[in-house]
Amino acid sequence: CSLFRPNTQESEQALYDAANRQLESRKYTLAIDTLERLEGRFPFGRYAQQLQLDLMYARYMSGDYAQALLDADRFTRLNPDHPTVDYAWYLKGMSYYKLYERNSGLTGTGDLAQRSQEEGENAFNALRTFVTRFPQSTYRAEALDTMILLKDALARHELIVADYYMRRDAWIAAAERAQVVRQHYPGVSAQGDALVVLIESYKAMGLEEERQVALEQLKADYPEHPTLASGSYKSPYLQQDRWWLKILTLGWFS
Amino acid sequence: CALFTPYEPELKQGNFVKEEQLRQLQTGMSTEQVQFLLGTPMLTGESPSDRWIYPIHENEGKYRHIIVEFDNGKVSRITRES
Amino acid sequence: CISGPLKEAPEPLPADVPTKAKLNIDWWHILIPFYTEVPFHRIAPTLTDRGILTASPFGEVVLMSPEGDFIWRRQIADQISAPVAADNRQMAVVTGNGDLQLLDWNGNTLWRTPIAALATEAPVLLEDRIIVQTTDGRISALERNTGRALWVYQDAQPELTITGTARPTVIDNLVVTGLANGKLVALNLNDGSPAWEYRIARAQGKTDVSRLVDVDASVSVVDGMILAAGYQGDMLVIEAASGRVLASKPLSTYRAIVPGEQYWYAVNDKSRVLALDPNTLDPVWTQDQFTYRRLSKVVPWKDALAVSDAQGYVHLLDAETGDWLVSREIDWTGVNTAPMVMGDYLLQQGNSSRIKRLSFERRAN
Amino acid sequence: EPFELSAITINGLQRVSLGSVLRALPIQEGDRVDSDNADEWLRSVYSTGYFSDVRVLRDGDELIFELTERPSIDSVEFSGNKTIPTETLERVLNNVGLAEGEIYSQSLLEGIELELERQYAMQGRYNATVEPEITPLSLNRVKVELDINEGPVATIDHIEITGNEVFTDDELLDTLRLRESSSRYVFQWIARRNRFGQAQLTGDLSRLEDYYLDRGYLDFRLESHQVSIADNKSDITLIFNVFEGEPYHVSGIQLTGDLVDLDEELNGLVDVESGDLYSRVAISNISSAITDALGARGYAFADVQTQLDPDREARTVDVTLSVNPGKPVYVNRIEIRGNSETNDEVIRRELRQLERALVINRNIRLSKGRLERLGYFKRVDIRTQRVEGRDDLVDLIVVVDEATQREISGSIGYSDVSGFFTEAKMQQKNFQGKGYDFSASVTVNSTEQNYNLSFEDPYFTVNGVSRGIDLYYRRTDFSQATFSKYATNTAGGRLTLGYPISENQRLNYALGYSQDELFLSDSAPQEMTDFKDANGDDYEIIDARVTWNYNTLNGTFKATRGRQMSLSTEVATPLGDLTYYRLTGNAEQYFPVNDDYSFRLHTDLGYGGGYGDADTLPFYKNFYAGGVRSVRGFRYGSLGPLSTPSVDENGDDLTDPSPIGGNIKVLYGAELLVPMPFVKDQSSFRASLFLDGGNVFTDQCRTDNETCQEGIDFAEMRYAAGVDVTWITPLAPLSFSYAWPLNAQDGDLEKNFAFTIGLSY
Repeated sequence: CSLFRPNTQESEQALYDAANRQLESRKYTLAIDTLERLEGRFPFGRYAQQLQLDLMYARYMSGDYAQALLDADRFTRLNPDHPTVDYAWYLKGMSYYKLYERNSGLTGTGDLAQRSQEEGENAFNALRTFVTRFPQSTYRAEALDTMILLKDALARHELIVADYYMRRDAWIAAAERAQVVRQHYPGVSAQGDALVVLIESYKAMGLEEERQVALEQLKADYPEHPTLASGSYKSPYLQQDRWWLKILTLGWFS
Repeated sequence: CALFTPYEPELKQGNFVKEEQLRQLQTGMSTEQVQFLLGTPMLTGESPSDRWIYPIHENEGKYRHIIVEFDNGKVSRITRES
Repeated sequence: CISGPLKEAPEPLPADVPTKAKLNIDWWHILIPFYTEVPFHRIAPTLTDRGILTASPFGEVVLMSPEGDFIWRRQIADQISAPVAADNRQMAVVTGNGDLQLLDWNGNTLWRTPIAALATEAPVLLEDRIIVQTTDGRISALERNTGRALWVYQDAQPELTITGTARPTVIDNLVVTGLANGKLVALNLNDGSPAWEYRIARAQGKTDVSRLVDVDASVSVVDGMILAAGYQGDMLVIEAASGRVLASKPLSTYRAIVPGEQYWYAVNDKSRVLALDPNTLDPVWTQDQFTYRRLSKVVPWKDALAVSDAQGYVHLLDAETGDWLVSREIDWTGVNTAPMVMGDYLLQQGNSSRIKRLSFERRAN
Repeated sequence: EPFELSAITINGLQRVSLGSVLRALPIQEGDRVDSDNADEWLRSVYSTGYFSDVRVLRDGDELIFELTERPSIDSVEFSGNKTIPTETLERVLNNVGLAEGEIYSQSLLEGIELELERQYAMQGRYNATVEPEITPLSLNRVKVELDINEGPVATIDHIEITGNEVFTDDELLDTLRLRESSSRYVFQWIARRNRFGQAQLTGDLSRLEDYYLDRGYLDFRLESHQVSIADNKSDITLIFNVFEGEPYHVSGIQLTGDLVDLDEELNGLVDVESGDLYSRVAISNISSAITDALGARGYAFADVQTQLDPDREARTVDVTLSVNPGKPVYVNRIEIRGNSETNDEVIRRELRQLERALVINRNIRLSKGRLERLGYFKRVDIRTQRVEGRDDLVDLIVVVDEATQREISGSIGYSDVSGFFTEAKMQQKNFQGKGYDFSASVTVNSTEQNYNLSFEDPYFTVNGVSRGIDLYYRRTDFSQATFSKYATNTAGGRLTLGYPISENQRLNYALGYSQDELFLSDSAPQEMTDFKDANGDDYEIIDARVTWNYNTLNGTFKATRGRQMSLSTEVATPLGDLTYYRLTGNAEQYFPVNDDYSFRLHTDLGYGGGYGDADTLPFYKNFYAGGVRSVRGFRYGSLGPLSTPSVDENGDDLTDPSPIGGNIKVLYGAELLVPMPFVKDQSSFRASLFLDGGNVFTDQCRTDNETCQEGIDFAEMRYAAGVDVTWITPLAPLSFSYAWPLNAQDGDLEKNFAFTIGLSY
């Protein structure tokens, strides 16, 4: 019943063109099958490296980020100086980013900065290597946008943890988390908030000199920060919740 | 009253420095000597290169700081703030 | 999960056991009161001019008359791990706790010395010393009247060995024995220095089991020739005086080669009985009715051959042709020692320390 | 003689890229090269490992490399492996480099065979053999097939110890993990301890040494040990030859080194004095007590060295413990990993260790226990990682493996309590990752319609005061299910505030209001009719409840270690129509046997009564016994005192007496948790063999009820044994138990089989 056997004379070219058509028409799972057949039959053909790139792209687009990540990583190892190896680096970074994005839960409402940052850091580092190693790559712009997004989420994570530590009177831990934001994530919108955390921490620890330095910096770099809205600096946070008031009023006031 | 105050685990934070280590600290010491004697300062502060802050958390929110200031690599001033 | 079948599983005896001879049990005793898990299975009787001397694994030494009446019984230790060695002066016992005791004939202990390992074969009593081989691969010589160690020979032991050791044989002033690492060694009796040694088997293969090369069979001596063989190795015929190898032939066995009137009898590791032509070492006949039943060494008995097996049976074969004459179950818990010829009778001790005297007569058909 | 290299051409490349070959070559186009160091070029290309043959020839001042690539592996297959699963074998091969797509080499394969046979020998399978089969395929690829024959398992036939005078063979054999096949060890067939394994042997050698050194025999030596196998290749004999020596006594014991001015506290920990028998375990207990004490003060990497100075003649030993506290170590950052559905704060707030603070090992252990008790995670690991370049800073990495927290289940099931039931239930633990527990459920069955809404925030305030709100409406009609002929409707709510009063103790205060309505059938027993005459048929109850709870279990659905106790008093206050009180208490303690088995003892006690103008507990607030959460094997509520039937006008009973529960509850039992056979992932299974016991009693007998006895009567206790399996899968939570009543008396209603199947989607 050779009727059902795939027609073996399909030439390498025909298979590759079929795969391209499927990719264009966004039928990614179909494209994956064709590319895998192409790889099986012509592992060293003309398109040996090219089909690997298409395969990882198809897997990425079909949501199989973990496999796309593995393919991209192996490609950068085996073909370090392939002309379009920059795409593999780029795809590795983006796959990590997509895995990080999954942390926002099924409904996508979860805040990335609240969840595990491991994939986020991997994504940021992979993209940074890509950007520094391939300055003229065509994907540079997309990578930079994603990096900004990542940097913002990672910085916000630091401040969320700092906020918790402030509510627990762990002022040293809160101050250090804010320092991480100032050193590792320059130019992020959260810089101002980091300074406010430092001001509050120094005040609580009685380090007046440090507090002044941080306040000057806030006024100089972020004059429009909400805490300065009323002309002079006003500590933004409620004194952390007075637990007995919260219990008596069953949560209305805290 | 006891029945309605929740148990607060008394969690330590900041540096742990012993009196006799403090006695050995004097001006003129190099940064390596201070690092070996007191360990790593837990608070980075605003000018970490020449002003090391060792925050010591007594209890109930009271802090006692040891601040070591350096002048081109040598300890110039030691202040104890309570 | 079930594991694979034992490759060398013994088949049960066929129903129609031949009756070319009649094997009857004259008398039998059981030395331990009830069947319990017996730690040592290699205890066999020793013939002495005062009677049959044997022991139970739980430390009782027993002297019996050839007709099976007890002459005396004495509890010597908690456990006894090997047959009792005796000569006209004293007797020597090795215990399960790693001691060697020398006793006089009415059972009083003369001295007791630790040998720091287990002995599964009887010590060898000599004029002024006692030779004992232990499971850790050592051969020690102890001074006869004090038990002080004179010399100890130790060779490297492989990780995994076959349970049990060879029993040293003393020829002129050479102690000849097999080791667990596949060597046959001859030591000078006075100082234990090696006179000569031969490699009977060389360990190859990948698993510990396939690399087993123990020479656990004691050597036999006939007309000044030493017959030795080991597992997965060669059979060697060595001239006792010179130590020269006269002949060798591949033969893998756990048991000693026993010279008979006409042939030399061997049991290979698949438990096939072979009658070897002494000149060519080629098998004249083979008897493979008892394959994989883990036979003991072959013991010529009158005009027949007696052999026991691990299932607890004693079989008789015709010495001339190897035909299977008769089989009989001696100890359902199993037998790990060879039968012992006592004149017209045969003594067989089983794992549960049952000791039986057998006699047989041919059927005229 | 050297020449100008004009060009390099490489032939024979298939899978490997030109770039990686050029980079491996020490020479480039344009160098001045000398042809007699050609073999160095060849070796550098060969060392990449991609090529089986490398040749170079010179054409003018051009170099031409002829390379043949090693075949790549197309597929690796196993056959005949039963005890070691294929994935484990693949993992062993992967990290040695024998996997699909990698380069194949013959030497690698021999290494693999040896490794696999060694793995089997470790499990006592001495006869295992591995036959490799290599089939070349087109395009320079090969197929690797490994045919494994595992062979029979070598089991231990006999273990002998020689040279032991002081301790008997049996005493020493009990300390070993390896056991003879015939030993009387109870769990013999489960633990397979008669299987010989090299790892267990090495463990046993040190256990034997420990046994002697812990009892003062400093001179103990293990002279030699032999492992031998019988000629049937499956019975193993182990022989240990020991030298005991004489027992030693401690002549002196002192602490040296830097005691960080904690001298009296640390010296106080030394509970061995001179003259005592030397014991290595006593000394190591002291040194770990010292390291714990130092650890609690921030010296996380403190270390205590023991020096022994024996005096052979006097059989005494002088012990010196030199204490090296090391530097105080601080936590730099705490990273939380694996929480893709839980917010960072929900985990961080359970930790008892702050950032930029001293490392306190005890607190880190506490934190792990607290996270496990949250019930949100299947597994929790906390590991410390050095900050490079710093010897006094570590980062804490908290890795959690989240369990399914969302359970929107509609289940149609059958349970012996209520026959067939349909239940729609939405339970969301860790709601939106914020740590709230929220559940709304509707249960409808023949005896009960139950609508329940509950919401709990465990961290209502930042330091752990919890607030819980429950609202419920329940219509029960017991006429079908049990025997008492009555029905109740109740609607109400309860507010609970929970206070942590120590690391694992909590105190909960609750205020509840409920509105109950009672319906009696005309043949209801006198207890019910008297109650109705006294209190009418609807009542408002305002109850106050105080519960104390102590919990150190290491999990919620499937704990294997720790203890849990709770005492609760529920008082219906005079503000309401009924005044009664109920004191209940339960406790359970786990005794882990090994990592698969755990033994559990549990008890559940209760007492209730009326106060003020009511002198008895309302009958519908009685405790019941029998059925799922009490003595399995008996119908729900079928045990305990019987009611006094009402009498019709000419004095004969309307119905026969039926169980009505009691105001005293005594339940207890034991359970052995066992791994579920034939299942790999045990985390969603809980299988156990149980023995339940207990009953309910009363001390409020009516005078005219002659069957009623007051007080607890142990003869009336009912016992049942059986097996219970709970399987929580996201798809279909199922619980099934089969029990055999052991001492059912006549009149008891047995119920062997109880199961509930849910279908959650």
